Amino acid sequence: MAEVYQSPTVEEIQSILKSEFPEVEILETKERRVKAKCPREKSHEVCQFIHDNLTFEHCSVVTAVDYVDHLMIVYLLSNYYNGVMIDLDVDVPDEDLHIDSVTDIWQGANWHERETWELFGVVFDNHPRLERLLTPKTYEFFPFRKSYKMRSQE
Amino acid sequence: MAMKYLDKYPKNLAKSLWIMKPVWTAFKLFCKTVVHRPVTVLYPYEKEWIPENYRGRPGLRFDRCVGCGMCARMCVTQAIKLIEVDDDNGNKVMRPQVNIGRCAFCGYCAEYCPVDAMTVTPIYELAEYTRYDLLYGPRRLHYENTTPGMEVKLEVTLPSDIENGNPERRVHIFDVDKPELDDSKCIGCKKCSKVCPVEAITMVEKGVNDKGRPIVRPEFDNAKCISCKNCVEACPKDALEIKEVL
Amino acid sequence: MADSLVPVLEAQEKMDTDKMWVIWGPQHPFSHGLWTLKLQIDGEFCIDADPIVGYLHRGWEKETENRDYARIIPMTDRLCYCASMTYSHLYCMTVEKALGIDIPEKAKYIRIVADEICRIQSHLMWLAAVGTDMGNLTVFLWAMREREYFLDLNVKLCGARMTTNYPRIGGVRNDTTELFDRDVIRAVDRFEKAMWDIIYLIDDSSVFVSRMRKISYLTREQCANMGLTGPAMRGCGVDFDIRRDDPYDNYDKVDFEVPVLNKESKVGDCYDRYMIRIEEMFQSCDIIRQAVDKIKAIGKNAPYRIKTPTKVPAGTTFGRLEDPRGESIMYLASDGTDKPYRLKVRSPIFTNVSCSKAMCKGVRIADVPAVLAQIDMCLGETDR
Amino acid sequence: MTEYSSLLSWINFADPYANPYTPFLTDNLPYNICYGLWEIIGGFIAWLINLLFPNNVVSTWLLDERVMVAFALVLFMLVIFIVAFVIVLLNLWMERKVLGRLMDRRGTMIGMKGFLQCVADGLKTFMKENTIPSKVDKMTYMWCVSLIVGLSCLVACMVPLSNRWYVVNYDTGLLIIMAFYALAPFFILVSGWAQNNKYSLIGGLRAAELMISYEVPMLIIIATVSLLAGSFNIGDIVNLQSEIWLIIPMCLGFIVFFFCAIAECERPPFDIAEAETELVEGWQTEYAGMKWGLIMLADYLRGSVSCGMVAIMFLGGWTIPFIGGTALPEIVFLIKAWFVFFLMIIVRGAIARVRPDQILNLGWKVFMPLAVFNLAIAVLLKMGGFY
Repeated sequence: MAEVYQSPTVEEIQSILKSEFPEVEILETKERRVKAKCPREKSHEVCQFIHDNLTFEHCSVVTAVDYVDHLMIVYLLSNYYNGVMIDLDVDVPDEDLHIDSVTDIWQGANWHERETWELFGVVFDNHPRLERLLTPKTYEFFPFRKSYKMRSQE
Repeated sequence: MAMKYLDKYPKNLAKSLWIMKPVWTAFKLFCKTVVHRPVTVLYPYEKEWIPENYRGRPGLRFDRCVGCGMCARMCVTQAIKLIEVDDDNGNKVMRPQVNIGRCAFCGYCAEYCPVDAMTVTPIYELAEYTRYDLLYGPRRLHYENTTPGMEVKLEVTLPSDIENGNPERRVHIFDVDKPELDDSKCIGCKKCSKVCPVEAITMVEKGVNDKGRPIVRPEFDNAKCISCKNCVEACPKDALEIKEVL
Repeated sequence: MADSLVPVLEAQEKMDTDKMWVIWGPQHPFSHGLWTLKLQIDGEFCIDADPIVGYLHRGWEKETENRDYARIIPMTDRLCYCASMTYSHLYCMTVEKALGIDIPEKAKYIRIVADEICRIQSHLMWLAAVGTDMGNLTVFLWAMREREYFLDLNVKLCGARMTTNYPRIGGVRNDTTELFDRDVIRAVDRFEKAMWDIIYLIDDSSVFVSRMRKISYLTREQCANMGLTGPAMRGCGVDFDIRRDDPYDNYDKVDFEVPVLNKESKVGDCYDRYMIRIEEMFQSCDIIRQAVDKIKAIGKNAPYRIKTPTKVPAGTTFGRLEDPRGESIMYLASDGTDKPYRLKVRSPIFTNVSCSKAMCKGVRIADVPAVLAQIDMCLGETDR
Repeated sequence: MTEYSSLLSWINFADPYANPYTPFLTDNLPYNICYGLWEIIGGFIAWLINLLFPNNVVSTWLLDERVMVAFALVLFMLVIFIVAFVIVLLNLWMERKVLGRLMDRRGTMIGMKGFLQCVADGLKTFMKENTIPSKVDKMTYMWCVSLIVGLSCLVACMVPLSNRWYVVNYDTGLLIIMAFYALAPFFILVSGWAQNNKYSLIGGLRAAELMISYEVPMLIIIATVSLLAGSFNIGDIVNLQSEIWLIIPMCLGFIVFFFCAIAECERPPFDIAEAETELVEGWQTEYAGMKWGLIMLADYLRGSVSCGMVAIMFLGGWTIPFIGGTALPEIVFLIKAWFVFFLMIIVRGAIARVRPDQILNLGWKVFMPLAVFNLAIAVLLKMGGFY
């Protein structure tokens, strides 16, 4: 495997990601920020690479945005050595809401994934404990989807 | 820059196996508070000083209010509702009524009031026996000791001013944004002129159309306009739009 | 591993003793708010913990999709009553990033002052909670007394004690009021003196220190991997502070130290996590002094709030800020209207409380409040 | 006519003066007060009845010496209890005020500088509904409260306030007080089990753990003191200190006994049995209303006993060195006891709750050797002929 970078700069991240994963699309780079897009099948592999080789030890956020026809899973990953953050977007089609869990890479993603599942209905495969966290256990709908209207929105 | 606390602590454990210092510190404060008064105040009898910009319940200066409904629109919790009341001359006017039970005390009504009729007041003792008593009508909202310091100014600097090297100029946000008419959409229904609280809109005849009927178009008196967006909301054809000046 | 309890636990496992689940909460004196901690205990030792949150879930993020941008700011105050200023700041910063605008210098420094006041008062609230959790009410009341002076500063600044509603998109609500500089410096000076009384009460007391020392060891790798952030993380050797390493507003122009302990050993205990916060309060005082000087230098008539468009262009962006409790992030997806399409809040406590299993493992029951006090529980932002 | 006097022989009183430990001797002040009081009250009633029915037997019976003594005894019990109760209320008031000032607040403010707050609290708990959880072991649940409160009242009444204000003047007075005093943790353990609640169970177990850690050094200190005095009689121990207080030769013993006394009445920082943040209220979790109020009262009764014991054993009781007895020895004693209680409050305000294992360590590794060392000093002193 490639060498380990402890504190990669934005340019390094860009070039390394491009060379290692041609599927990954770098959308935007700013100061200390990289925004990338990744196909769903590769997401776990890319995350593992970012954790192991680019030393992104901390997964800040796993969340989703509901774009009605598809859901966008967002990973915000941060490096503790230089403060660079990667915003990794993964599109999940609405018909097949499955994505690999990254809990085995970052334990901190555990609750974020649980929360995303209960609010959006994205199933994280291989998650150790995909249960409802914030909402009551009796809920059978996913309240943060755009299809779920609040009383004041009706 | 040095660490103030971490330079002295942690001490080594053998030295800190000792409880005399905390006991002595506590005893010192005991002696101090026996001689002087403790810092607490006897609340119903003594009260702490509060500045005049304190955000208690909203206050209303009835004579200044124009009934534009900006407070009701900006209210975060929908606590404000416009109700019809008699003014001093016996005319029916729309004035805000505040449900203190819902109020979040954010001060937005005072901040976004175009004429500074809404103010914040330093009244925070608002307990009542029934929920109905929590409804503050326009007259009840009046607070006699209103000072200029209780007004919340919404004065901003335009980014264009900063670029032009004139950063000290501050404008009231309601002085710059004016409604603009999309002439092709307008049907001349006069709704905008009816809802305008300051009568800044006059309907002007601009010739006749094909059928010989007069074409009526609103005309805005920018000096009077307080950019409250009532006309924009009332327009049935979305012909009006607030043009933001930046 | 420096954990001295491991052999004890192993010995107990061989003894085949009965294990018992004790459920703490949702209404329990140690839980500052509504949450449940299920503890599996073996004699006096905790061997497993399972935190349950969600009693306060209000659908905050969904609710924001229904409001225009300006009317979300008072809602951000309600995320956490102690860190209301930082959350409003974070929200405004995120929207400003999405709008692509730069706010005036003066507003940046005022925000720094407000943020650090908020940090000090939040840490004092935490210190008070530590006092009660350890069974000493004196610390609680002394810390609350100090906190009151900073809440008074909030009142002078914006008219409210806790739900400040002060930062605005494009600046701050109002300029600093008359004599605010003087009041801030006075409050900070007297705080730095008065704080030593509380420190004598805690750090010179063998009881306090021995209760926090040598329990609940966490390694650097664990912290980073589990997502434990904030002072708790810095006590365990992670040398990272968003204010310094990923600066926002004008934090790169003020000079301050980030207290980090156990940089070499990379293992920290409960007492290390405690000490970081105390030092952070002193550092905040320094930051406040510098920022107040800068505000004075900028002058009275400088702009403090600029006008911003009400509609945010489509796209996604996020802001990141060092909350008193850790790393908080707001992720904003906008669609070109005047209402956010999705606003996600990453609250530090939400992740920190999920680490309570690792923190509680192997400690005695009597230590659990002391250990969990170090993550400074706040349920408003956890459940959102 | 003479048959009427046989009424007295139906109710067969033992002769009080035949008992060598009788409190009804002339030097017992509360008893003398009660006797005098009953002479007035009983005499008035007898006179009243005699006025209505001249030469009746009830008046004669009331004025009989033995009957007078019996009624005076009832009054005596009341007086002793009420005095102990008022002392406890004063303790409670002092704790609230001192703790308040120490924390930079005012403490209670209702009536007489906050003294009437205790009365208000007592009334409030009295008004509360008597709730008993459905799954508790009702018998033990109820009985434990009675026993804990009863024992505490008994001990509080048994502490003498001076050489003329006491209940019994046994030769083994100190031992008996300590024996009754040490009984309560057993009932705490039982009641913790009876409540069918995990918090209470842990609390009860901790009470037992607490007891085994402090009881032994405490008894060693008591043995040391009685060794010096040559008797368990409280009066002898006080007389021993007529020239020099025992705190000076035995300051180690004083420190150990002071902390053990705090632990004995389960006051913070040794309140691990009811540790609030961990165990809600520990073994008191399921008690509500008046039961809880009585338990709190018992706590403070035991607190006042602890202070009294420290004052008797180390601070010279009701005597002042070189002056000896004063006109009001009770007040001297109470001032000393309140000073000890004041120290306890300061300690409570200054330090945090100690962990159970730390208490065990403290009891067996620190207090126990210190107590034994103290005993050695006492033996040396005794051998040197100082005592």
